Amino acid sequence: MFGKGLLQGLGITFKRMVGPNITEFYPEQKPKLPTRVRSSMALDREKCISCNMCAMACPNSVIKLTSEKNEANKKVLKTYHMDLGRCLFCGMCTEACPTKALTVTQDYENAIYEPDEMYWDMLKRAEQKGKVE
Amino acid sequence: METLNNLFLIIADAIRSLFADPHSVWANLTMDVINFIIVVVIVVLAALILILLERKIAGWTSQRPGPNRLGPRGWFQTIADALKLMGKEDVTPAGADKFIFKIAPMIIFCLPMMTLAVIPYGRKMAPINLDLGIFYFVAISSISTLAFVMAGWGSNNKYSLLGGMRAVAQMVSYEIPLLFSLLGVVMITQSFNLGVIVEAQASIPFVILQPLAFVIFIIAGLAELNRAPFDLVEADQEVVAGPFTEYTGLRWGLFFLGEYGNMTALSALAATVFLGGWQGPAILPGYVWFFMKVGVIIFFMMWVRWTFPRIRIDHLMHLAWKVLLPLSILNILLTGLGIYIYRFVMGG
Amino acid sequence: MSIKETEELILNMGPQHPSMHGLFRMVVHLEGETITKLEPKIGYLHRGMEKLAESRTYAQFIPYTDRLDYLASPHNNWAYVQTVEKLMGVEIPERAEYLRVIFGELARIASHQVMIASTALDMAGWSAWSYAFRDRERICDMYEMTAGSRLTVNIMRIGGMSAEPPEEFWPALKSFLDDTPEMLEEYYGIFFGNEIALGRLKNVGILSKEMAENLSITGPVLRASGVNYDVRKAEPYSIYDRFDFKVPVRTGCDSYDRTIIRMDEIVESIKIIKQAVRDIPEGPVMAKVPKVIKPPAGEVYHRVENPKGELGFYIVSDGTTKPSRVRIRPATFINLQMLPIVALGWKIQDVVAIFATLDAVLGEVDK
Amino acid sequence: MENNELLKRQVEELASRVNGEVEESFGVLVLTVKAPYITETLTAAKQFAEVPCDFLHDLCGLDQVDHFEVVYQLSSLRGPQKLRVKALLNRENPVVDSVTRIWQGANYLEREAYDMFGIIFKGHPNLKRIYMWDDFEGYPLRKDYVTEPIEVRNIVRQRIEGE
Amino acid sequence: MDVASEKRLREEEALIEKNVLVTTIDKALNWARGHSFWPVTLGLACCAIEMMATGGPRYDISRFGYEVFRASPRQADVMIVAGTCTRKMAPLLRRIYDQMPEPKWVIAMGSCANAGGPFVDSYSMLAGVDKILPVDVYIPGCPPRPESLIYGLLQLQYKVSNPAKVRLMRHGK
Repeated sequence: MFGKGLLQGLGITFKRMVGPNITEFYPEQKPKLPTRVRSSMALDREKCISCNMCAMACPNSVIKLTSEKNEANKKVLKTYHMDLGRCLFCGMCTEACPTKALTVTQDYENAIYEPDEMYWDMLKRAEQKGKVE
Repeated sequence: METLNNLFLIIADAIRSLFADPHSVWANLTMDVINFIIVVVIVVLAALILILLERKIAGWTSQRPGPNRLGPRGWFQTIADALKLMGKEDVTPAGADKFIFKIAPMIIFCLPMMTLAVIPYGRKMAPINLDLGIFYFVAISSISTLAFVMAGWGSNNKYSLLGGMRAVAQMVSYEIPLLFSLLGVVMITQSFNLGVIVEAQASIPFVILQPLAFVIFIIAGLAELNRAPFDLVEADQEVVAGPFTEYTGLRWGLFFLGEYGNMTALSALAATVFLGGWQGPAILPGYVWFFMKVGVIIFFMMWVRWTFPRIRIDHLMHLAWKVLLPLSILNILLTGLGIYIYRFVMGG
Repeated sequence: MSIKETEELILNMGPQHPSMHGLFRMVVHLEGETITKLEPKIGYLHRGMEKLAESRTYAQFIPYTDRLDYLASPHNNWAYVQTVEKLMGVEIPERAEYLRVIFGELARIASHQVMIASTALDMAGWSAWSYAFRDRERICDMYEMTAGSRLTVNIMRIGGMSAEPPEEFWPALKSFLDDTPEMLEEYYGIFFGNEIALGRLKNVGILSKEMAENLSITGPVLRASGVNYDVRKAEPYSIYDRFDFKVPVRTGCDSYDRTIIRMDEIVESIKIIKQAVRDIPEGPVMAKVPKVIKPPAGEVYHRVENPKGELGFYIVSDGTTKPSRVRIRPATFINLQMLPIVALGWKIQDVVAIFATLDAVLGEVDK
Repeated sequence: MENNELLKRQVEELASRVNGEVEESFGVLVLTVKAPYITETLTAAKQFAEVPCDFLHDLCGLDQVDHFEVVYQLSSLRGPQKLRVKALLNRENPVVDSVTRIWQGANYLEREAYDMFGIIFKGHPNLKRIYMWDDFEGYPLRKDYVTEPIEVRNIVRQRIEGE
Repeated sequence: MDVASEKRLREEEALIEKNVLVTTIDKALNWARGHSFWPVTLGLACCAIEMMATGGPRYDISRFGYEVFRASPRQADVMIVAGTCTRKMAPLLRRIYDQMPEPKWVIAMGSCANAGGPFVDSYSMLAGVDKILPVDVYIPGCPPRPESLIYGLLQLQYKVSNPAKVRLMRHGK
């Protein structure tokens, strides 16, 4: 009969209307994200051996790092920058890291007002993170 | 209870009694002004509430809460929207027909106020008690077609023009079944006066006597209001926003208000003619019953909107001319037969 | 009486138009509301993916393929890495093959859900849209816990998978599979059973079998025109020859069949996933491949069945670490050619529906 | 594989007719011909007895530094036969016959090859740029195309009326 | 048009308005604006799907009153540039922006819109929409999660309701 499908549709929406909501209340309740989520990156300065593997793995040359030799003739990280404006968030750099110094983190609240803030100084970020915690 | 029921009448009498002669010209004028203000308040308030309700229902049907940040459970959301719309820049396109472009939203905003003035909100509570009530209502509400065409033509935009063309085709076609569905009720009551029609439903609302007419009225009414599934005029996915494409800020807000005002008006007419208006068990005052009935119809309209996809334009015309029109004529025929048989049985 | 000639109305739909899925523009010539001529214009999202591939190494190009058909990114990964593997002659572990099938079919379901959602949305069926998106979120969750991203998953590597799915993946997958009949019933109830939707889709936009073959159309659009052709059956890649599934074919050739065939495909995909979950062996998910990928000189064309049609990669290698040419055969780019032909004589509303049933993703069309 | 042998025999016969070369790469027969023979080759390939290669999968340009190639990937919807036909083009004057008369589906693909490589398809109904805008200069996928520096790219082009 | 100066002009306007008589009205208006951003439906690429997901039932952007996606730029307040802006699209994007009535804001969503993202080296790419539009909020991500988008919108809300504070933040306070 014509109209059966219409009534059925109304029934479904009514069921959903009185049923429970499935919304996550984001700003009040922060979601628990799986640890593999690639929302941003974090660097552990102590672990980094400045091998440049991350910069080589990166498809879009996001990472720029410089290092200098210390007295024991070991490379020590001097600067580490990530240009987020070019980043694909693909996680290839963290996969390439042999010492797991560079890791993915779940900080997704990255919105900023000024474009120059997109040029992340990873060392500074690591320090700030330490302070907050 | 009786006091509560007649609350507004008592207030009206009190105001009238402030004048030396309660039925002087000045007293009547004052009352008219007050009535006008009440109608405006009803339109604006209804629009503000309905816009939020629409968004809430849209949310609930898709299992989300809808606006809930501003005020208790988000009830101040529309106020923010309205304020924001007032603060927006008013753009008139360079190629537009300026006069027509500017006047169209005002026309559409005036119509619900004019139509809502003849609705009896309670016992003896019609702002204007017009003998040609239904006739007046339908005549006035059909002007809105003109406003859509003016908006569509005046904007000098192809999408608007297409929307305006659709508006004419759709609204003119659906006026006929809408009118014919009301005719059955008029035949039974033998009056165009909405007050008389409500009085006639003291024992039994006309929806039971005229179920077919009620269904036709709701469908044709949805089409008249350009509500989904008949929202071809402002179909987002096809003609962007139809006649409203070029409107900004408050002018567009007036269209929005007008749309919801018209929706209130049409639901009020449906409640009056088919659901018994303010008639109802005496546990609640008449006007409360009335607004509850209007609310139910509006809820149904919104529920339909968020459920159904949009109808195709040839199916729309098919529905109007080949389904609803014959059915409404059949309904008139049946009503006539019924009245004849009734008179015959009851001692003709 | 003289009849005045009517003027043709030329309407520019898009690139910013709500019914265009992305940046698609079509110039329609209208007689009233009837279309007399339609001219698709694309390229507003052309990012030069093929040129970029020539300056990236083989492994570095994998994340870029995600952004081709972003609704089914594992499929793009899959097509690309398989082409490179074919070129290098790499055998990948069994478990990785099974995982690829599972994620590929999940992506197919997700993509078809978006297709159903956007078709419904193009007809203003809001509830159908939100229900389909609600269910798609669960697939996104599964991507996320395995690969770390919701949309551009970057899940496959040359030689296997990027990672083993975590513990919680399997129960999530199971509960999703258990709930799918209910989901499909809901889509049927709200959208496919609805007379208004049927009226807009049935017998609209007929694409005949001969025309479809001549236009090189592939995928569900071809199968809805009555041609039983699916790369998974015709030239089984990966391990598709081990599964028992049907290729849904419909003969209606109209918009309705093009839409409902995706529902049939979801059912088949679920069947495949169930078999894959049942048979999946233990083991590593990554083969031993050299750190620097350097395929021998040669060229290979490989194709997979993307949710939209046949996605092909034609890679020419000159023996260095970077490909000499990567040619992407986008399915919807070629499928799009049917639009000007089938849309003639229909109304604007129908064209919106026909375009929706094509399920064009502009990321793939424009590359 | 009986099918493959049948195909191979027919392709070789065709190759001798059109001065082409046949080789096999990753299990696919590759037939290389000079550009003027392409219509004849593809028409014949579409009508191979028993193993017709009547479905055009892909058509793409290829820059081999000293010459261009147009690569046609053929197969059939009703059989496993696969064939790759390559047309060799002169780099200075890349002209080849359009195959839109044989397969209508080649329409966009040829436009794309024109857009990216500047290969001119004779007899194409509407040979215009498809991805890039009309007054874009250069053919990006040619090996000698140099991408403009970012400052030049950031200058916004003029909008064409009607867009 | 020089986008940097356009942006500065906008910010100064916002500040000047604060110092004149209309402070209270302006506060009310800013409050209203901040709580009802109506985005224009402009899905450019991958990020558009995440934008749609944000409007979907799970993330529900409507809780903030931002779900009214207007098809016509004339009725929109904020343009969420969700995806890749190519050189072919750039003048059209600018045109859509010009069609929006004041006051209006731009959110650049995802790497491509921020600065060209993965495709910045390509011949057909514009390196970020801030070359043609005054962008207010940048959301990094490829694509950003729906939560990121909501966070970005809330940041914009903060910027709209407290123009002075955001200005101070810019100068390192």
